[in-house]
Amino acid sequence: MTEKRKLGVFLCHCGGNISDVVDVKAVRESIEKQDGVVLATDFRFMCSNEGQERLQKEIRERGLDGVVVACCTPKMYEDLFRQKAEEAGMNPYLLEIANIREQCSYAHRFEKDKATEKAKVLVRGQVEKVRHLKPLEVKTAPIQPGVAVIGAGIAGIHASLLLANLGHKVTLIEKSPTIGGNMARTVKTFPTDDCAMCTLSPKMNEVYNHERIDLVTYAEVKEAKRSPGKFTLVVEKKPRYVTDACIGCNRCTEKCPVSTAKSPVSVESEWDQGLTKRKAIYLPFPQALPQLWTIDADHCFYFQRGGKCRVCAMVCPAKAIDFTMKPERLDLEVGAVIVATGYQEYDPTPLRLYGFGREPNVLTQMQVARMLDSMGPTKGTVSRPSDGRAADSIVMVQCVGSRGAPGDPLTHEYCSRVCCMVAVKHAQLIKKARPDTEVYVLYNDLRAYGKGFEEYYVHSMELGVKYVRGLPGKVRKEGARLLVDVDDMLTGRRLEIPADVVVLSAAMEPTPVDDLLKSLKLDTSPDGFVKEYHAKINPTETAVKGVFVAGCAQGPKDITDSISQAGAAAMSAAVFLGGGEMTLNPLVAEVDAALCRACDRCMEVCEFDAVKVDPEMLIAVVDETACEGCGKCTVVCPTGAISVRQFTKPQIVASIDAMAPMAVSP
Amino acid sequence: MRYAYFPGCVATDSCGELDQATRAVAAHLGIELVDLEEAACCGAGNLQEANPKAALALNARTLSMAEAQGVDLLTVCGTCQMYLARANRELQDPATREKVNAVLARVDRRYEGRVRVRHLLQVLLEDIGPRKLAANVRRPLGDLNVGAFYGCHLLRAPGSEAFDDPEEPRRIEELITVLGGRPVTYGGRTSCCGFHVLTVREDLALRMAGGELLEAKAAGAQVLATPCPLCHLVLDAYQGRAGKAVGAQAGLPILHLSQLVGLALGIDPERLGVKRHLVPVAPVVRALEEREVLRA
Amino acid sequence: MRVASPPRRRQAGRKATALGSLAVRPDSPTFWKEVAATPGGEEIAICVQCNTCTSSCPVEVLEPDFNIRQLVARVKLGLREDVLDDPLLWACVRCHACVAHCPKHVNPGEIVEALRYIALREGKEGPGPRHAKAFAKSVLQNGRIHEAGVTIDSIGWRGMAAQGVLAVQMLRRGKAPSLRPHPLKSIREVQALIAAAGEME
Amino acid sequence: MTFEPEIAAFCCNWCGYSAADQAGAAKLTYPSSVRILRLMCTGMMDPYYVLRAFERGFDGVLVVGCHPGSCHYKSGNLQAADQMKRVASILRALGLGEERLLMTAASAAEGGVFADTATAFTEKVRKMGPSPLREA
Repeated sequence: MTEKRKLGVFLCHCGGNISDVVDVKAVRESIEKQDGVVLATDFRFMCSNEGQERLQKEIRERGLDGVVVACCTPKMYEDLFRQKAEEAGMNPYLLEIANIREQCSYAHRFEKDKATEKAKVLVRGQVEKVRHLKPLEVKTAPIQPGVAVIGAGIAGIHASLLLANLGHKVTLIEKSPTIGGNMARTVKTFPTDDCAMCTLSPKMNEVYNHERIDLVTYAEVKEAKRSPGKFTLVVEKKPRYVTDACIGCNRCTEKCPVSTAKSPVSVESEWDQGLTKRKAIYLPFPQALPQLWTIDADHCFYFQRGGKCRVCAMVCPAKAIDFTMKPERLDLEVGAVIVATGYQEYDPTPLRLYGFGREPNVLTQMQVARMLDSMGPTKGTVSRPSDGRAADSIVMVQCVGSRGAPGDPLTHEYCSRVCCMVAVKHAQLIKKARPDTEVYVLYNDLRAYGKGFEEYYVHSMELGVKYVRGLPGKVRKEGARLLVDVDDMLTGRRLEIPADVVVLSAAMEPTPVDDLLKSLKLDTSPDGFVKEYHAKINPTETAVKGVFVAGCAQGPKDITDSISQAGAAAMSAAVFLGGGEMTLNPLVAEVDAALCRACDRCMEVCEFDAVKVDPEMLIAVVDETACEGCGKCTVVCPTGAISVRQFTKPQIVASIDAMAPMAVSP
Repeated sequence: MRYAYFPGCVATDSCGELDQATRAVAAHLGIELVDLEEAACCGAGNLQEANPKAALALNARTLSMAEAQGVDLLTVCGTCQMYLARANRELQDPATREKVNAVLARVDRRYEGRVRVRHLLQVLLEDIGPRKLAANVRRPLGDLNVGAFYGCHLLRAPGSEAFDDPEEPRRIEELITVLGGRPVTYGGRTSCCGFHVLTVREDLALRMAGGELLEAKAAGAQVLATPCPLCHLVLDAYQGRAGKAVGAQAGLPILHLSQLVGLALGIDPERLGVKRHLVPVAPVVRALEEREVLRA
Repeated sequence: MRVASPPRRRQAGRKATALGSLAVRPDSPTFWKEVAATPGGEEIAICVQCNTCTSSCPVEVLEPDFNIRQLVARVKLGLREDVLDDPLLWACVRCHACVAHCPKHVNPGEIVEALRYIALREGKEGPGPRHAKAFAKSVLQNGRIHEAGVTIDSIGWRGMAAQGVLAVQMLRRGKAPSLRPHPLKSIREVQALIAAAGEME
Repeated sequence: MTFEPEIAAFCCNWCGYSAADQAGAAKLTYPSSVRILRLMCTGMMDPYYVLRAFERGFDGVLVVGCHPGSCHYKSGNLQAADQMKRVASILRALGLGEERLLMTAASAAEGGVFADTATAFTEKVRKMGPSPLREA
């Protein structure tokens, strides 16, 4: 039996909104008789200062240990009244609202007596519930300081800088030997035509030299476990076999036998998207950060052919080569994680009609970006890989691998957003460099939707770029050149466009990070990108508290949007980390250890990875930093061990009974 | 090496020589052909448009005949391969198969979906195999420039993408090489001969065929090899009218794969029906006979 | 760059009104649903008009008025009679190049199949329907195609005469298709099957 | 006096309850015998509450959650739908008939949907008459 309670009920007139319909006096008189109710009073405006003072006075004087305020929807003043009750010395979570305005007087204003009757029922229901409430403490939990940013593209770099400048300790983890990501490989950025490296390298240097950013390159997150207020990451740093003594003289790369004419092994340069070969010991690109050479053990003769070849070690003046380096394992504890793993370019080989992979002169936009780079493989001119001749006629094809059929495993159904502007950018860069080059862009819908995009698109027309509305039927060979069959909707003519080079605007697809996402318990949306908490209202957080997403990892976007999203993700992370403490929502699940049979049913239904069975104790433990209080677990738990505070079975059953026609006193 | 033989309609009527040649080649290579005299027409797209359900039922009946013999179905025509393979794919779905079997039951037949529909080209290259074929060559094609004309349906029949790349096929070229010939490639080898609009828009068919013939001629082809009697009919019988439509005669003899293989194997040209062609094949036959190698 | 198609003639197949206007009214907005319910037309709704099909079409190069993308667009817009009465609906050679290349797997070639099925069901006239009916008649009567019969039914004796010397050449070489049809011995079975197939839902 | 069915309406805080609030704010009416109980999510809707409501004399039980895909906790409403299907079979077994239980959805902006659903459901239960478990 619950012990003797001193409950107070405060009925609000709401200036007539309630009292014009509900006979407040009758409700008060019926409630007074209820067991445990030591006070039932009413007032014109409970939410006014005077109303609040009355509430506090009664709580203090009568030592009330439970209050029901019958007024408007709890969404309006529940917090206010609870705060006032706390100031008066009563535990705020012993106060409940009875909604007798929106859900009573407003809705039944033509049936005054029925509304009064209903008001009695609603108040009685809440009184019975309050009788079963327990006081709750609002706890706080420490949050591990520090943020891990996974992926050092423009998004990861920007988020890291903002957080570090805010004073947070950031660990920036990058899989490839250098930071910079895809942006560093694009020659210029639309629509401003800024040189990509000029805008990016200052940020790269700032990240590299920032005392609060710990840069971990050539490293992958092997495992990421979440525990209350903390993420424990296991990072494996692959060995570069080159020590810090390296002075960057490049002799090792010059002498390395791999990918030379006679070499049995040759490696396509990832940086140049396969246009050139690279040695086993290499620096991805001149402004790479950190400025450290790396030995690719998969292709290096020393590792692959019995350790005989030591050419690089012999020629190295700084003796910086060390074949004995081992992978390093780094254990990292952080409060928040930002996933900024970016995108990779779609491989158009499955689309046989375009001939990528079969015809050497069929390229992708990223390969053309590398060609347009003055330091790139072709020193800035787009030329035919078959014979190196500069291309006089270039045909670009849009939507390659994007806007595909639903459920088609070979292509993506989404639009990759940026390829139209990339094509316009490359087309006008080519026209500026070699004006008499013929450039055609074959498109379905040219999507120049952003700020300055239309002007950029129209400017390219002024430079003589030709736009053909229609995707091609086939790219075929005609002697040394290619021939593109396309029907142009604008002129209604069927064209056969001779082309030295055909450029496919290939889709953006997510970088393969399935293991990382699995260990972070993140799911992906149908298009394969990281699933944000809510596509419209919350695109930077994820379902896992403390994990944020930024940049192309969450979906195709251009550099501008990546930076804005990185800023938002950084701010969300900063807010989440707060002052190192996290106030916990008290209305979450808790486990009665005596009843728990460790059957895992709660764990199976929990969407927020918030409950786990402790292997030693064999009792389910709720991680109050992750639990959202939805209560799914309470329904599947066979013994009723787990319940959500203030929504326990006894409390809900009490209000059902109180409101039921055959009211049975508890 | 036993197949249910489905020659189709044109290969046993106006192009009867192709049925003759196929039987001669099969006998020569030890392939047993089980005749399906009672098999109905594959629909060739026309019946699929006029009465799709009947087309599916008739093809299911043909497939059930082959299944009854426990053998795969051999076609020698691109269009038959397309529509029989398409029906076969639809019949892999259990619900559709049950529906069709309910109809087949009226004529006490049933199809379980176990038959594979295979074209002569697949059988020659995959089941017989290049080595055995080469060993049987008595008249190597020598320095004869042979152009392949794939036509459209064989490349786009369901399941054909596993056998050959529909955009840049090379299987007929492979066959020509195995037979000792010199394959010649040209742009039009994978486009369409226009047979299916011959009675509706003959001008289109003639201009298509005419264009492709000239392209093959320009590429140096001396004879064309095609896997389909419909292309064979248009390219050979209508070559004169096609030439008029595009203003130049190609004068290219046309051989169906069965005839090309037959000649290479040393089979008597009479039995390959080359006399029935409108564009004389005699010069090709003479060139081959001079270099005939009488192997033991 | 060679422009492959000749200048555009008056849109064949479009009926001019008394005043000579070629304007058409979108008279049946749910026409696309009807096509989507017909075998082959299932995926018509998601065509985004990217024109890959027309760029792959061997007919459009020679007959610019036949534009498969435009045909699909006319269906989606609801121009039912404009599509079903168009003689060019029968100019498609069924080569399936468009089906192979369509990025959305809308199978434009099979949409033509569906449209022809609807046109035949509604008794449309013209060389195309005539050939289809002749073909179906031959299958019904012989189980297989009697080439001579189908050709004569399709293009008539006047059409045969227009073949000129071809018929004679084929006769001389014994290549002429047989004038007498050879129905299958089991033609009854075929006819029963065709009838039964009709009831299959 | 016509029979006034008593309905227990379990509404989720984010959608159902807000829809009821919006109905009131828009001055839409629905029968007063609909008694609303607030849950944080229909995911915590336990079959026991339905049985308890009927045992205590309610003539009908209404569960109003979020539309699929817009649950604040991702899939609470989906679990509720499964649970309610299970309890419907129990109601059938008890002879109460599953029509006395309705699981539906109304977003925070669909006050009208809430009012109409509440009215229609109450009418349906009125036609079915009082719950067999009710004393005379």
